[in-house]
Amino acid sequence: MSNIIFLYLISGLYYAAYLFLVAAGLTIIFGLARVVNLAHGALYAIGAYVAAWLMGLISKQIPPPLWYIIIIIAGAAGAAFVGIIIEPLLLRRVYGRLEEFQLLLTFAILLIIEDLELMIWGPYPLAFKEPYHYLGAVSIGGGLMYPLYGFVVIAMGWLIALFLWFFMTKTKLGIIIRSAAANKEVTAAIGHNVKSIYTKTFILGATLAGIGGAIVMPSATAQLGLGIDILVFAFAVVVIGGLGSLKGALVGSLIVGMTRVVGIAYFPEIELALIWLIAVIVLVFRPLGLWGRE
Amino acid sequence: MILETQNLRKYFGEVHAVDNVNFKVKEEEIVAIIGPNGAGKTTLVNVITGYLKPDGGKIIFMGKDITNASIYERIRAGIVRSFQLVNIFEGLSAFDNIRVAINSRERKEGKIFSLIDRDTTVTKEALQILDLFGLPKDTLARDLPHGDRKLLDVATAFALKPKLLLLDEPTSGVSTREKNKIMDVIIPAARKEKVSLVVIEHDMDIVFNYSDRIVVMHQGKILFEGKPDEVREHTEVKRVLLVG
Amino acid sequence: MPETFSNPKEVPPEARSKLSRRELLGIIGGLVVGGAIGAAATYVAAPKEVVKEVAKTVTVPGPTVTVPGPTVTVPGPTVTVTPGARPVPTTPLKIGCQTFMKGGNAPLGVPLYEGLVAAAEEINKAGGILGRKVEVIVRDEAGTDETVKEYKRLVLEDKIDLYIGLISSANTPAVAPHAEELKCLSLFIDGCTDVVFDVVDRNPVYVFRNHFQSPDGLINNFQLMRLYKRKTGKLPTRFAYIHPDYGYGRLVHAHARYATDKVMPENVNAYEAFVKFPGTTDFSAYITKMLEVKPDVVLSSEWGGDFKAFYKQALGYGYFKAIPVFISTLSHGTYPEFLETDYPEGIGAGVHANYWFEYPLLDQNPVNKYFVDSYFAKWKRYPNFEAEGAWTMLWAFKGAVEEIYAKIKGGWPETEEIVPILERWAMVCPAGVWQIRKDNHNGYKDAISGVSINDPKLGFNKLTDPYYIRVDKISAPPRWQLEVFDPKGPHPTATADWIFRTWKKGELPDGVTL
Amino acid sequence: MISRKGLISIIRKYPIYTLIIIILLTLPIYAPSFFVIQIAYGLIFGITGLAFNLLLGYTGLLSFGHAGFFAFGAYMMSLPIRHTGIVHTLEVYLAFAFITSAALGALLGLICARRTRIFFSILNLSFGLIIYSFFLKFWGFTGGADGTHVPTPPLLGMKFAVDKEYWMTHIYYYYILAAFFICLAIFWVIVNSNFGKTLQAIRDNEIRAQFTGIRIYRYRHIAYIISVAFTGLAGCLWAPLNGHTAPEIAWWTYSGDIVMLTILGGYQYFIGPVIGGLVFNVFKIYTIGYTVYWMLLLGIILLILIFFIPRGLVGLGISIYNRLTHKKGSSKG
Repeated sequence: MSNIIFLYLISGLYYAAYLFLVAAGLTIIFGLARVVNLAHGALYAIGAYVAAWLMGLISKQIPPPLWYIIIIIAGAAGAAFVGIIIEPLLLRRVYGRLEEFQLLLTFAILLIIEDLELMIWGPYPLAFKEPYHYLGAVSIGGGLMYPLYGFVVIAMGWLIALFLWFFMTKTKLGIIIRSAAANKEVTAAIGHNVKSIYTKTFILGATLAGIGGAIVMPSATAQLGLGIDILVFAFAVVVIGGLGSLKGALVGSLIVGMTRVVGIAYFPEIELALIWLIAVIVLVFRPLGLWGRE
Repeated sequence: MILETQNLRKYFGEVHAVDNVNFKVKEEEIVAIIGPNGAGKTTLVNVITGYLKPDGGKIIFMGKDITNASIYERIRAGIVRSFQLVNIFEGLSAFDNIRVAINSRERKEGKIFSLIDRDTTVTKEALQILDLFGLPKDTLARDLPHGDRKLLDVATAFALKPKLLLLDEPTSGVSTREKNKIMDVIIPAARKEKVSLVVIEHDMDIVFNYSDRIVVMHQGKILFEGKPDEVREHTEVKRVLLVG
Repeated sequence: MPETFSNPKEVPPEARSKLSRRELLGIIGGLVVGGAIGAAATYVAAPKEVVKEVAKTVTVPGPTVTVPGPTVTVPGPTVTVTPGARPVPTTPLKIGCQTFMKGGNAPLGVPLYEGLVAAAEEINKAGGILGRKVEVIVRDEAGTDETVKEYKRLVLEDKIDLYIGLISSANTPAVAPHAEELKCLSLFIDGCTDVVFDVVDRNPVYVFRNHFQSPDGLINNFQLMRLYKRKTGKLPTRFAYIHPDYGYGRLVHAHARYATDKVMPENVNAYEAFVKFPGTTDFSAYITKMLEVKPDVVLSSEWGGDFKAFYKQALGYGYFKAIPVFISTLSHGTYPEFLETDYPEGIGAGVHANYWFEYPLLDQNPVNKYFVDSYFAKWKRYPNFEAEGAWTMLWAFKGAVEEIYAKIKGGWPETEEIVPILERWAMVCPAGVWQIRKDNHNGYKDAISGVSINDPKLGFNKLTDPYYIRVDKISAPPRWQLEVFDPKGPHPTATADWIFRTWKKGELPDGVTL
Repeated sequence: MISRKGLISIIRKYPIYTLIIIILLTLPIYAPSFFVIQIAYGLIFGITGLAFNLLLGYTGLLSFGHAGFFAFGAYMMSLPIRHTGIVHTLEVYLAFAFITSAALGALLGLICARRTRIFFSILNLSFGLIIYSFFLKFWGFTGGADGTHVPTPPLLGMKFAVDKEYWMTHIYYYYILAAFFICLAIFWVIVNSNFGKTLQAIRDNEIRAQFTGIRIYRYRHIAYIISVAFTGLAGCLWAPLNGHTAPEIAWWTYSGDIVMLTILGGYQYFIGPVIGGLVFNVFKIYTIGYTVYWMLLLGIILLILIFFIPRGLVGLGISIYNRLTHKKGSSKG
């Protein structure tokens, strides 16, 4: 019996891993620019599409181990590229404006990117062929197997969480971003170009979402509507964990990941509603989320 | 005695912003509170008006203990305040700002099915207050010059027909000519309506020209209180005010 | 109109014009009075108890086609058009089509459009229907709401003469009532849920459908038992299910459960999951749960992009090794090239019990050969059952129009005249013998299921070792849904009701062998 | 009540709005039937917009879950019909939907009336998604993803023996028009009442409102109840017109549509959401019809809206109108 519980735990961690990547991006951007970026789901979808498309092209020519690095770079590059375009061109103009307009702008970007995906990659879902099975599976007792690639995704999630912690606390840019998040005026006063900090942060967030989309691709398909579906779950994570807090995003994604697994296994009827009930309960008792700040 | 605090205390960690203060206001009296920055003047007003919870002591207003009363109850009782950083309804006209206050006073701010424009009594009274304070009727609050915005802040408080009106630096950020103009509006209005005034003020001319009594605060304590001319000669007060 | 503002940073509006009390009353009065006048006008204008005269249905003595003996009617030369009393319009025949054109469901939906266009081009090449060229207008079958609104627009604004389409079992129950009310001849291809003609539209007039769903769930359920018996020598007892959470998934499940409870009373329903559809890309928790309950067999009805995500993840978990027999009713339903060669072999292959392009064998059924060759030539892909359904439906419509035209000597027939012909229409189509039943306007053809095998030459996984069951053995007999089945009763469809009442416990129904 | 002279003075003063009213009243006579149906949908979205804007424009609260309440109202009609099989006159369901939605608003209001800004938006997003997953998942009770068919109900107790097209374009159209005018009048009164002015005060400055003796949570809660109740009412009006209720109308992208149409119309104006509702619905239907890339078109229109006409169509209209009539006067905005 214990290996089944282990399998549940792992599939919960698996879901939490890439959900964290999307949520982390969302919360960093909100932490700094106070903008709720609905287009973040589209960046996840872009990462997925670019990875799926690139792998479809070159998976034959390059040796297997390289596949995984290629996927991550492709996803990250694709999302970062889109980030570089939309932040300075569109988002920068609404930082000072009313919340309604910021939300509406990111909603517009989400719609536009959804259709651009249709234009570029066509109506059908894109999928990889091999890499997911290349790593094969490991037996975990009781005749049960678990794909090694699952561990890769989970490891990727924790690694990036670690990197983010390191980046935010130890590197110069990280500290500047946090200081700008705390107080824009002071950061600008001591000579930092806040505008470029915004762009860099947005690209960091976009890259995270892109990687999230890319690493899931081997085990799933890139299809339209991907961005819209993942977004609402990323919102649940960010709301539970607290807007603007990376720690919150990590714990939030674990909570949502585990809730989904428990829901599917034992309460199939209310599996979907369960996540949102938790979000509402958290918001009732801790309006700013577990580690949110105003 | 309209207001009396009995060794009122409010601490922010080690900082004793209000340290066992016994502050008294008589009916129809205009009291000025002066003192260097951080003397606890604004904290005292915040505690009296319910914006901050006290850490100790009592507040007696017209014989009733209102130490733990809610903001809503204090306003119903007649304690109203204005703000140092102007707090007015930016998106509404000066006329509407006043009407909202009057409606709230008359307890009909929640009436859903009574058109505000058809309420002639409120309109008439609002217009009177606008004239009293010399404010234009239709310009939006946000478009008013700084002086008028300060006046509107006080006028909205005034429209609640308070018994005790606490003003937090009503003339700050305004030229001296404007300062006198503002006080020449507020003081007669208060006298006419028999409202006792507590004014936090830095400008010594204003303090000495317009107040009945002056209370000097320093590091959370009342250093001295008395008539304006007594305060003027008081050596200790001069040292504190000069050194600060 | 007084303006209001929510935040000072916004540009301030012009000083608003002051509204006097009189004007205020005037406006409110005007608005309310205007509404009242409008309502009164409707009350007076609308005729109350006058029932609009419905055209008398034309009964035409036509040849009844004996089903078992297949008369081969290859789509041959068109009938020569002689100008009759009512002139045949020269304007093109506008066909409205709705199907999934994008997203996870496109691999099933787009072939429907392609099959329809292939048939339309052949018909136009052969001179059209009674000389009228056929023109197809296609719209994306998005959510149920957009589909209903878009259908009304096709009928009312684009003024289509004929409607062919619909994939989702969520959309046909929604559109059918509107088709009857708007009196537009609507030939559904899929959206196969029996609920349409058993519950929602019990006496259909303007709505027909190429096939229906109950045989699909039943034959694939029997195929599960058959493959398990072939593999282990005994019948399975522990069943598990994973379905998309909408009409199709729910009814495949219902029929499978009714049949299994009858045939094997001691079966165990180990786990049933209904998954949000479309859009679920992470099945790891569902896979884990199924591995936990250790079922003998798993019946699924997942399909399209979501199904591909499912089976790839399942491969990683060694799911197909742990589960003795797995079948999805629609695994091979999308266009054949969609299911790549990494799909496991030797497990069940479901094609919605309708059609796999290699069967009936091309040399035995010239209609199938003609269809597969012309479809591949045009679209460079092999057709799926949706393409075959649309293709057959348009040829059936052409045949019916030409048959009634020959009877009434002239003029383009009214829809009310075409309907009785279609109601007893039978022909040999690419999938074999196909016949529409008068009482529920459903198309009937024998059900097919099979086993999965990789074909390196073709480059995709395909169906082999076909398993047939005659359709009348696994669906309710004629008029059952009108005379016996109670829509408000406990059973979801007429077939479920029929199984419950007529199948004996512990035995296979007659006509079904494992 | 209004003298002839008064009526003429109004027409002279507001030519555009009187023109719109006349067009709306006479529409079914000359317009193609599909267009009339879309205008009926637009009027219903207009009511939804007014209810939504009571929160956004007048109380400063942006909800991202109003599609959930809209769907709730629609289901309050389709569920009773589905389970009892009896089809009462529409007013029964409108009352039922209004009361249950008001109760829902009262319940949820307890939670979110104390929140503002982004926390209020996300809280409502969660409510909408919970409603969506309830309608989707409980297959037996709600019909799940397939939803439920809504037959044509009798209006004011009368059954009309006419075909559906005529019923939609003539009978039910005027019924919706009457309901629309009544809701418009009610919202006009609410917005211009003491309560409406108090809401705007709360929106502009919470601290000042508190220190003027206004219990801000109570009035926000009341505004929330009114908004949810009328959104539910609009949902119930929508059900017979659409003929079908499916859970996906509760999905959050439809809440995005409600926000979009309100801001498209101009949420700074009372009439903004109505114009937004009419224009948005017609625009969305005709773009879906003519291009597969309708989301792209919608996105671009939104960008134009945000950057060039932040004050919406009504704001644009008024500035053009002012520029035309007061050539010499400078006009801002």
